[in-house]
Amino acid sequence: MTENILLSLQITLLGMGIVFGLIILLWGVMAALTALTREKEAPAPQAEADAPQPAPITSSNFKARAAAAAVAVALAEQSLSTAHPLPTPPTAIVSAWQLGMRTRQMSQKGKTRR
Amino acid sequence: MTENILLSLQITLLGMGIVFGLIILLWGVMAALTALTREKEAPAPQAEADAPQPAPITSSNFKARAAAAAVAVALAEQSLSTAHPLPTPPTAIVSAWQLGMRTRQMSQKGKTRR
Amino acid sequence: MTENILLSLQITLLGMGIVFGLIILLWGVMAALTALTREKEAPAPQAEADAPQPAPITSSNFKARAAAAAVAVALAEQSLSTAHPLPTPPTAIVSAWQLGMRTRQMSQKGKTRR
Amino acid sequence: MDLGALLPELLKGLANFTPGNAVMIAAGLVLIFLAVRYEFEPVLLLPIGFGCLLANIPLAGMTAASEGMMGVLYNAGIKTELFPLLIFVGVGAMIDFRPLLAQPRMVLLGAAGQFGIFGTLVLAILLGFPLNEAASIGAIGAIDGPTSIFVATKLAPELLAPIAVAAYSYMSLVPIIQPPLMKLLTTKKERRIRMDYAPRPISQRTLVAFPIVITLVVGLLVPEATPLISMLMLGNLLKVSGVVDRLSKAAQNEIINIATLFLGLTIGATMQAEAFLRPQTLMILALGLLAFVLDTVAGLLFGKLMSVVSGGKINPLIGAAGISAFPMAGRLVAKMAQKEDYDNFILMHAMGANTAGQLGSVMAGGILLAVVSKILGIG
Amino acid sequence: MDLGALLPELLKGLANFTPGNAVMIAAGLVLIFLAVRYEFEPVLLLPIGFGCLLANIPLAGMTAASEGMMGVLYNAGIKTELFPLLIFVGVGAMIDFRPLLAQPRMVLLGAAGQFGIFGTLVLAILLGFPLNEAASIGAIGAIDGPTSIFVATKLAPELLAPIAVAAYSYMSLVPIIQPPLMKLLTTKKERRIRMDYAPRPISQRTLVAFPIVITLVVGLLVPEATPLISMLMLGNLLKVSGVVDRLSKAAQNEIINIATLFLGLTIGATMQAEAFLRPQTLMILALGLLAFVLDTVAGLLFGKLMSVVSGGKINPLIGAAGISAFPMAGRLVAKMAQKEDYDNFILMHAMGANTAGQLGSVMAGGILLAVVSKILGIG
Amino acid sequence: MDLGALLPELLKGLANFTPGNAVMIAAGLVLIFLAVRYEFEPVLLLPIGFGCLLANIPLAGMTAASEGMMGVLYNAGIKTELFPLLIFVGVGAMIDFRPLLAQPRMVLLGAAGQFGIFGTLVLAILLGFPLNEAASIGAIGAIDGPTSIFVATKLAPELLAPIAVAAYSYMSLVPIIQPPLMKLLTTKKERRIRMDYAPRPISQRTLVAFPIVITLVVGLLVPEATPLISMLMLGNLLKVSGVVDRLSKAAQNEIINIATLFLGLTIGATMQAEAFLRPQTLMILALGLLAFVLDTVAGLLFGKLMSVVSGGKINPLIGAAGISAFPMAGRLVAKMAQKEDYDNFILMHAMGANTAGQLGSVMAGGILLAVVSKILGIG
Ligand code: NA
Ligand code: NA
Ligand code: NA
Repeated sequence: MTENILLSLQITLLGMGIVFGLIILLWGVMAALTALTREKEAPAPQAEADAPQPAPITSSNFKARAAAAAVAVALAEQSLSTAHPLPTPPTAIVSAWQLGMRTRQMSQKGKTRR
Repeated sequence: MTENILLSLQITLLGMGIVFGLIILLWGVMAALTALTREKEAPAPQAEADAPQPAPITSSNFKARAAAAAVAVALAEQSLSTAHPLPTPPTAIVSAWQLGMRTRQMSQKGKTRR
Repeated sequence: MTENILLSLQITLLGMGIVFGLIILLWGVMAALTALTREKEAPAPQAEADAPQPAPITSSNFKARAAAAAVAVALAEQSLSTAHPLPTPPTAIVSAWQLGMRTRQMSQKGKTRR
Repeated sequence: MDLGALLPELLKGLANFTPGNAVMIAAGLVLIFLAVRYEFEPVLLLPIGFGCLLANIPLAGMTAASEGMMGVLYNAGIKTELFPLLIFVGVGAMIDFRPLLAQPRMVLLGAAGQFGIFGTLVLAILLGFPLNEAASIGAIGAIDGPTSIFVATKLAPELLAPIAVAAYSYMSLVPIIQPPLMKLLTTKKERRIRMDYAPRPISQRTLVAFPIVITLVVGLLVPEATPLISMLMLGNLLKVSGVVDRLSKAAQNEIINIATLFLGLTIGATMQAEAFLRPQTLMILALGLLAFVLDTVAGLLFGKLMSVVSGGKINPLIGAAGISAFPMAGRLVAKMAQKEDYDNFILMHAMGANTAGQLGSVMAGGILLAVVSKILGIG
Repeated sequence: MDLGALLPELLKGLANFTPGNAVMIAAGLVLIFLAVRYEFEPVLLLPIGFGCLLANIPLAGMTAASEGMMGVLYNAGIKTELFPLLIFVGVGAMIDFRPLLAQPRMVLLGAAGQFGIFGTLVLAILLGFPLNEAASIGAIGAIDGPTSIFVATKLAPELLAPIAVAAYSYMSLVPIIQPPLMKLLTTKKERRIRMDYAPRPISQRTLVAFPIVITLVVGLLVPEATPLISMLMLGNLLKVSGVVDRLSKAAQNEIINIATLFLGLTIGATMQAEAFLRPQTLMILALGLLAFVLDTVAGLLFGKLMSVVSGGKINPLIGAAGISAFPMAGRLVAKMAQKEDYDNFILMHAMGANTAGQLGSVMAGGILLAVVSKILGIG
Repeated sequence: MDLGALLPELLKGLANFTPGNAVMIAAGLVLIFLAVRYEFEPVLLLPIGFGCLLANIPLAGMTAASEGMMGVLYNAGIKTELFPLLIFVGVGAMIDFRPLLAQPRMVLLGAAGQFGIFGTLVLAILLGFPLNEAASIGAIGAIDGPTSIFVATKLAPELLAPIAVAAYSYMSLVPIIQPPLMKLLTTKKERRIRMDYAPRPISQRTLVAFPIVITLVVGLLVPEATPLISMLMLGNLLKVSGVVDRLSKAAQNEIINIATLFLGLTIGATMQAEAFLRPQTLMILALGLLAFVLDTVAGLLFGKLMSVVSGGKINPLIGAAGISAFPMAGRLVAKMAQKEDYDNFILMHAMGANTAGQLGSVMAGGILLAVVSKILGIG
């Protein structure tokens, strides 16, 4: 019994160790992957780096962004409430989010830090 | 041979007996099922019981009902003529029928009995 | 080895012979098939035989036919460029083609022979 | 090696062609013709007919008994009874039990319409068939393909081909076989009877409980009927639950379509001349037709009885809808009533009786299986 | 032959009905109720519940161990592990790895959320389970149905039913189990932390390379995880490649739907009273719940650690999304954050952690399988 | 128990990795690259490439010879020939035979385009392959995946992997391989020949009769070709009959998609380094390419012959469409003709020749199988 418990603790240690090891390796792989493919398309990101700033927030486009946010929230809540077991992938939401939220988050960031 | 024939007659008797017995049991089960679930939603049927009479038939809504009937007939005939082996369920027809025909049948009843 | 080579040459002869034989038989079968079913619907083809000539080409309908041709070409090229492995059948193209091209080809024929 | 000597070898297929093959190929062509020209159950008769052609091409290895494709499918789906059961999942997802639940007494008509099963069993015994075969032939009287196939597979697999062919062919002949019987057995006055339709409202809860309760009640009382009834009810539950649209659609589409195609092909592939062309086969086809007639007659007579008992409130025609053959029989009955009186709508009552007939057929099939296998000491 | 003597024979089904059957039928009804009424993983709980009913109808021959339909499906898809793997192809085609690829460090959260697997293994050993069973119970902590089933089929098939039921039930209880733990372990201030989202642009090339590279790296290092991870990645590759729309749609529809329905039914059909109603089962269900809690706690604590290390730039809630249970956990986390601060959108981060949790779960399942089968000398 | 000692055990997968595995993984990646980047038959090359990766992950148990998922699928669908035959049902439902029926003489071009099969057989014998293998390699010249797989499975299953890979790869290389040959073998004047298109009207009756008659005629004369030709014709019958839309759509979608995915994966999973990396493989790939060239050359030369015989009314280019590779070859020919003369539309003629090539390929495959198995005394 004690032997078994010891064994199980060892398995836990070894298992979580390997899981973390593998996950960290994956991190590296993913970083390498994105880095490698970025190098190949160097010009585009470069251009993007020049203009990472969001468009200035005017009160006119704020409403539009707020509406987009509300839609995203509604979508997310709706998805949650029906508890899809095999849901449609969140891609649609993601794209909507990326379109509407990216600049928004950036400005939020400022506020949060204040 | 005679023995076999006797046996087959006995099987017929027993078989049809069980079929009828089971079907009557099913009748009871179905009645119980609808009764039980009705009790739980008592108010609604109660209200419906107060007003089972169809709306008075005026010549203006008669045409509409006739049209609905014609559509239902057409649908039914069409379905029959193509002899679907694995047909779409008759749900759609049913709903249309229920919407349009229920009050109608009731007035027909009066006529039939006259 | 030499024996094997001889055998393989014999197989080639026999195989291609049977392939051609079978294909010629198929030709006959197909001809018979279309002939038989044509006889059964004799009147229609008869009528068609009376008027096989295309409508006279006027400059007004020439443009329309040219447009139809362009569409057909575009469709064909598009299909080719995406290299469908399991493509939708070319039926749609065929019908379009038949509608628009048949008379056209006939007039082309004249030109080609000239 | 003389390749010239190969030619006769290569034409061995033609050399092995028998007159029986020719007859069966003609039969297959007739089935395909009926399917394509008259749309008699085409999703089944066309594959059955095509499978029949294949089984009668000598040395092609496309019979259900071979190790080729048809044999593989036969072992995978017919021997295991998977195909008929999967078809039932799809059928269940297409059935609407509301007309029946709204008028529970209609369920009685589903019992009467099974008489043909047992009546035919008696006749088959009279003709000298052993009990297991007679019972399988009787199962044609279920007028329900999967049930007939299920029973025959268990009791007399050697008769599967003619039984399946009869079951599906006659199902498709409903609009031809039933009307004369209806006219013969009912008066014009009876056919003109109008019926009340004041159905109880059916709650969602009832709709969901129904397939579950039916499965348990029938399953506990007639275990032999469990596979059939449970798959029918599973399909129905998938639909009415409203929470598993994906599965309901899969049942109504890919599952039933694939199972139907493969079932038809393999049933057809059992129709090899040597096995099929026997005097028995003609007898089975004749008995099957009789089963259909007996079902309809019993249904109509019971309809008349109910009409009398109810004081003329019931149109006896709906008795003919109690035979199963869902949903053709129900629609036909409604049409017949309308023919006599254009304003007479009994579609809902007929569909109620028709779904009851579907339930009754499955139960009767299970009971037949139970009784006969007990007598034969199989079960 | 006295047919009267047949009646008791015919009611044998009822006579064989045990109190255990009654209990299991009640359990099946509860599962169906949860599926239909509360939509808890209905595509799985409904078939599982229905299969459970069937398995407890005496003499019906519908248990997974029988030669009937359920036995056929069990041997075809569970014993061969085909069904869970096919489900993974479909799941893979539904996962979007862009949120994870855009923020690779999120992947760390997918490791922490696997602690429940091993923690539960220890507890199961403490409760006296042998190692193979303890490991299978631990696999419930993957909070991922196919992984749990895959591991249990390999190590302890006799426990498959309770493990599968626990895995799928608890997956569906995410919105009930996680929120209290989130509130308990995080402060309001932590939950209000907003997170940057300035993702690197993910090229099509990266998206295509990702599933291939993951398959190779994980496969070479943990061969036991290859079937699971490779089918998940295959599905993803079918989708992101953009050139095999047909196959991607087949994976997301017919393949996953059919596999899910059959998997649910057959898992349910293993829940026969005699096999299922043992004290072990209750322990397994309790341990499974604990596994879930341990996963969430470990995930949240690791989230807090990352939050501190990052200087408060990371909202610790996203740790709870690292448990797998894709995509419910990710959405729940985003919702919790928004509850505290309506303008706080961390959905993308949560989905990144959630897909990392999916990867982590599969890898942890494979590692568990590898280590335990090496110790037991199976592999 | 010393867990430290487990680590080397756990890395056994990596330890068993051979240079051969690396080569084959590279090959798999190339196939995936061709599929994704250039869309060369992606529905097949992508699964084949992915299956190849899996088969070369040591100890993962994902080879076609294992007892894992790939082995299960291999035994279920390749050994039984079910997958290629089901694919043919779908292909048949996608083919339109009207262009061929409208110009029956086009069928001759479908014979010439099969020369590569036999020419390659001779070359393979010259290179020392035994007859069964030489014939299987020749079958690559059918330029039709299912036919090649069907023949190879019967005659030389050990060569299945390279043959299938060659068959599908070269099918996708039509637009690269054929144009230079076309230009080489035809003059500009020949390529500019316009062709009449005054087709006979094809009745619905002919369309329905065609697949049935072809099945019977070919089946009776070449029983070995029956499985292939009959499934192709079944699919076509399902479509043209117009009465079984459900089945026709099932054939064109779920059936062909699932069979294609599984076929690709399992074919790929046969590409394990030890079995695949042999000098033979390179020879087979080279011979397969040659078969393609021989087919095209023979088709073009026969097209030229027909052109001369017809008094210049036939464009010899359409000979190149007689090789099968439906429908790419037909479209390519039409495009080539248009390149020379923008107003020259020979698409209908090319599609007629192309469908004839499809028929010819299947028949030639069956004849090859018949002749060779008779000589070897197998059939
Ligand atoms: Na019946
Ligand atoms: Na997990
Ligand atoms: Na060819």
